[in-house]
Amino acid sequence: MDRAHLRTLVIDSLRKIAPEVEESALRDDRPLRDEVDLDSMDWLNFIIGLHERLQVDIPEADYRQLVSLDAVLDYLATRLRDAPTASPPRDSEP
Amino acid sequence: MSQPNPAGAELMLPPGPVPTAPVPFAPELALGLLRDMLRIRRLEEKAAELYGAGQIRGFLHLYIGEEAVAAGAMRALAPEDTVVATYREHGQALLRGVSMRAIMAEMFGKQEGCSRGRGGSMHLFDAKARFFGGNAIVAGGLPLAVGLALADRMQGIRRVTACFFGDGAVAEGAFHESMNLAALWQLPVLFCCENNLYAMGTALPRAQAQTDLCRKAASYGIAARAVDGMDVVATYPAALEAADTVRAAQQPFFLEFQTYRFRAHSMFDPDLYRDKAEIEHWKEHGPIHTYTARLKTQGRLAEEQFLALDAEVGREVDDAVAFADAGHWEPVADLLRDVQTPSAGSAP
Amino acid sequence: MSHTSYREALREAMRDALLRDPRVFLMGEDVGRYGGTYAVSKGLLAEFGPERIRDTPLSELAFVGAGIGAALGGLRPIVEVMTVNFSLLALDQIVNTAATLRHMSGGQCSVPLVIRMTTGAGRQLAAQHSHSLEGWYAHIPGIRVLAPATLEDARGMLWPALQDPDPVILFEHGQLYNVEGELAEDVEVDIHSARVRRSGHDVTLIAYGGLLGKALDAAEQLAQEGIEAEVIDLRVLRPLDDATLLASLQKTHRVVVVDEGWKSGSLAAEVVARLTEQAFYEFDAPPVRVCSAEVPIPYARHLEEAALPQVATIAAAVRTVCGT
Amino acid sequence: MIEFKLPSLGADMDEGKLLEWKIHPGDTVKRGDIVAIVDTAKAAVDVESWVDGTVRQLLIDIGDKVPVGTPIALLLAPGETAENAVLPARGAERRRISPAARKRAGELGVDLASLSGSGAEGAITLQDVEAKAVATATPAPDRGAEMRRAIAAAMSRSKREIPHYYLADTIPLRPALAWLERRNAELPVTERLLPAVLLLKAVALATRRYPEMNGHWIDGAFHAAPAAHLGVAISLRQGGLIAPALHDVAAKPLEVLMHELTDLVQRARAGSLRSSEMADPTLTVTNLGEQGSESVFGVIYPPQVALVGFGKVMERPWVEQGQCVAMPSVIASLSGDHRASDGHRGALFLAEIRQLLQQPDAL
Repeated sequence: MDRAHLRTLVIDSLRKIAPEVEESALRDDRPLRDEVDLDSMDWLNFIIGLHERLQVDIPEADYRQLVSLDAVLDYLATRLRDAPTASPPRDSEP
Repeated sequence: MSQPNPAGAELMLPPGPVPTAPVPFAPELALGLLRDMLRIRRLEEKAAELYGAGQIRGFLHLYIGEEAVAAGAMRALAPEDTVVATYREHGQALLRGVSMRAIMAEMFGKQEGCSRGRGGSMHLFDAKARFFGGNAIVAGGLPLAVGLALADRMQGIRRVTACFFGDGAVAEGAFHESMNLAALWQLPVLFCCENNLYAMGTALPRAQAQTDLCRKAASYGIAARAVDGMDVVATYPAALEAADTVRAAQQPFFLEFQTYRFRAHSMFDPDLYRDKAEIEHWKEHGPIHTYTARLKTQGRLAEEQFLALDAEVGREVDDAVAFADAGHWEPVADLLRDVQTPSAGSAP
Repeated sequence: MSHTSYREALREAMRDALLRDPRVFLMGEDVGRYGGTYAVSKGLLAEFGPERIRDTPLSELAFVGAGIGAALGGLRPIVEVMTVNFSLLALDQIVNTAATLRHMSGGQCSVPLVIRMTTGAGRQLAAQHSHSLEGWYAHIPGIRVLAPATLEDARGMLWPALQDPDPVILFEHGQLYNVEGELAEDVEVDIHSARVRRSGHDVTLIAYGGLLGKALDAAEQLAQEGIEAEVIDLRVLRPLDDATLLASLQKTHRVVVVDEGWKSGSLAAEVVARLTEQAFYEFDAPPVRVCSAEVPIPYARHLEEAALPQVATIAAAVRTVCGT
Repeated sequence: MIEFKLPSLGADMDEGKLLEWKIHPGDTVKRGDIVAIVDTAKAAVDVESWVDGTVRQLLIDIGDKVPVGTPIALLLAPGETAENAVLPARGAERRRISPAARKRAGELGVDLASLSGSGAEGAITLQDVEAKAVATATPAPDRGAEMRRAIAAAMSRSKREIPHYYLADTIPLRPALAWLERRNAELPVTERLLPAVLLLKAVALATRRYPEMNGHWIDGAFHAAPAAHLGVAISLRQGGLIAPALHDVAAKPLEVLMHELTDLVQRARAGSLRSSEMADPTLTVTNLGEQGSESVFGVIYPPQVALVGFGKVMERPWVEQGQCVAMPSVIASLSGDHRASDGHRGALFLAEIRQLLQQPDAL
């Protein structure tokens, strides 16, 4: 999955939380939660969305890495590379 | 006058014998009066027939039997005189000069009628002939006639206002108030009372304490006279004399025509209140056949002559019916016309 | 301008008409020697003589009918009936003859007659001399019904009424005869239109005749409370001048009609019905009528007052429609 | 016969617009079933039935806007049939609207249902319509403006009627957050808890000892609520605020509360709240979360009598056993209605919340 495609998917997930988000207006290097105005519930739902879409589980401890959209994309890219095949179903995860 | 009628009262019979005396009139007048009476008679017979056929509606009050009154009275009036009549006024209107065509068209409700179809049988008008209507309120025409005479008096116009009304009107306050006013102001009104003995179905003795109507007029100081209303030989000279008196003296005159209608009050009337025998007695005094008989006896009228005259009148009637039939219904869009004079404001 | 009274204005109007047109004459009970029951014709007999100032017997039916006949005969009669109550004795002539002749004759016979009569209560004259039956006459097609409420109309309405080729009835409210004020020399008024007597934008107050003054008084009172009433004088009770009424309603959207007649079947009802039919969607509050109580007018002063529309009841009605 | 009337879904609601019927004539309705979806100034709300019955007739149409209290449906009570049903006396008459007002409203596009009448007997007059037209002429009537108007009305009323007092207390959260972190680390993302749930639960439990904070002030008297239905202030992305109820918070495990909170926030933002959620919060909690300010002193939502605010959770200098340490903490505030409680009890209430949050595993 290339980065552009990944970005599209992430923004799509964001839009589920914040429908008003405009892809072009989003600055990839800025603190994401300020940029999109996500409270903790929004953030949780965003993480849940990514999980459902990409089958990537993001531990709470990793939240602090996800400061900007760039960081989110980096993080996801790394996680997807580590698990290149489709992730197993959630209930079989550790 | 002593046989009981169905209402329990006595028959009211003609006061005298059937007249047989020679007709004293010059030939033209003599035949003219016959023609006048025939015109009324044939017009009304046709009207009754057309009423039965549904071409004439509303109230239709026939004059049949009383023709000698109108014939005599109208001949006595001058063209400038004024006539106010009742709802039984076909005869007066016709002899006053309203054409048979206009009368028939009016009865049909056509706009060619003398009142544009707004009046019907009861409201024939002709302002040019100074014929101020067919008034269908009993005695309603009397105050009007008094006023017309007052106008003449105040304008210095010497003419007669002849006001026709029946014996029923005598019971109305308007009669007495008008008698009083006309006498009080000495107005030139010729009060023509057509006493046919019935106010609709109420016989005169059942309505009036004093059945001598001349005495009522006399009580107001008005000269009064009764005349055989079935005999044109009597009505004409009496009317002439009365009209001349009014014109000359500029004061009212009360002329009672003792007459009888052969038909019911109106086409709605089953005529239950009087005895057929009474009607038959009066029919012996029928104004047309007695008069015709006298002329014939005198050798002044041949049967062919009468038939020719009658045929001529019949043609006039037929022509009037054709005219009325061919007349037009006034457009409903004109419904509100003639309520107020147009210049006086648009809304009725 | 000259100082005059309603009575004098009426008299001056008749005098003027008698001078201007030899066809004009006055006829009625006690109009001559007595000088008129309400002294309206006082002095006219001496000036114009008994032919033109014609006392009649107490025969309303006959002399009103004679007036109709005289009008038909070419004159311009002014017939005075003492009060509207007595005019009922002549109702047959007015309704069955005067109003119908033109129509029944297919337009041949117009009746240029003017009938004057007193109307209304307020003088403790009890139930046979106090009623307001103008509405009855206003019901009849073929006659024009006028109600002069001002000196100007008292002076000015008669002449155009005499020019009208059809019958005209002039109602003079008994309480107006003594009203005094200034009047211009040359008065010219029409007999077609209603007149706005006071401008306002909050409510239309419609009145006529004897109650116009009370309506105006009520309007003054209401103005101090901040309600500006437009007061309309109907003047012509038949045919009604709908346009003036509608124009005012379109401005104020509220209507109170004041009528000394009884409410049931009243002229006020007619006014309200017309406005409602023609301008239902202009109403911002239900129209209200202020009429006489449904009782023959009583003699006792306090009861008579209670039976009649008063300034206070008019003002209260206005407050109601204004929602205050 | 039961007249089902449009319920009031909050002090700031005086009308609603029918978006959808969830029932049809003949349907059997149980208490709690959704009857209709009604749009209020704040949100589309699912209106629940509070009775059992059978739908006899629907009285308004989709798109109709009617005042609170207007009968919108007729239900047959259990045991009633169409034949023996007795129609209740009509409470709500046809609204009085002057013909002129009706006409003008048509011309100006003013929705008459949104007006209250100033004329005689409450009739809507021309003036009412024109005033409304002027008021709405400036911005096009949109949800945001409507909501601001509703908030303005409710908050103005609160500030006008409720004598507020304010208290604040800084609450250390180290044990609570540590507990939460441990717990969440073991769980998939969908099972994780937010700190907000702990705060809500603590507040709810605290009302058990301080019931005067939980209830309503109605007609000059306080009415304690039997359970803590916490109004959760949710800011909407398009602007504005809504505070629907999370029901019976004290009685529910944290996991259940987390699920319900997630659902409530989603539905609040999607505009599909339930009428009971709108109508019955007993105590509102506003939680500014991580993005907010340090502290908040809220305005009480009438007729409630208190509002608990939580500011941003952050590390603050903290003296612990004579040592200054960095301590994650939150400033909890109480806005109290002085008619229903006093500062002393309010302080004890905040202290109770603080105590409860020190033992997260007991929450």
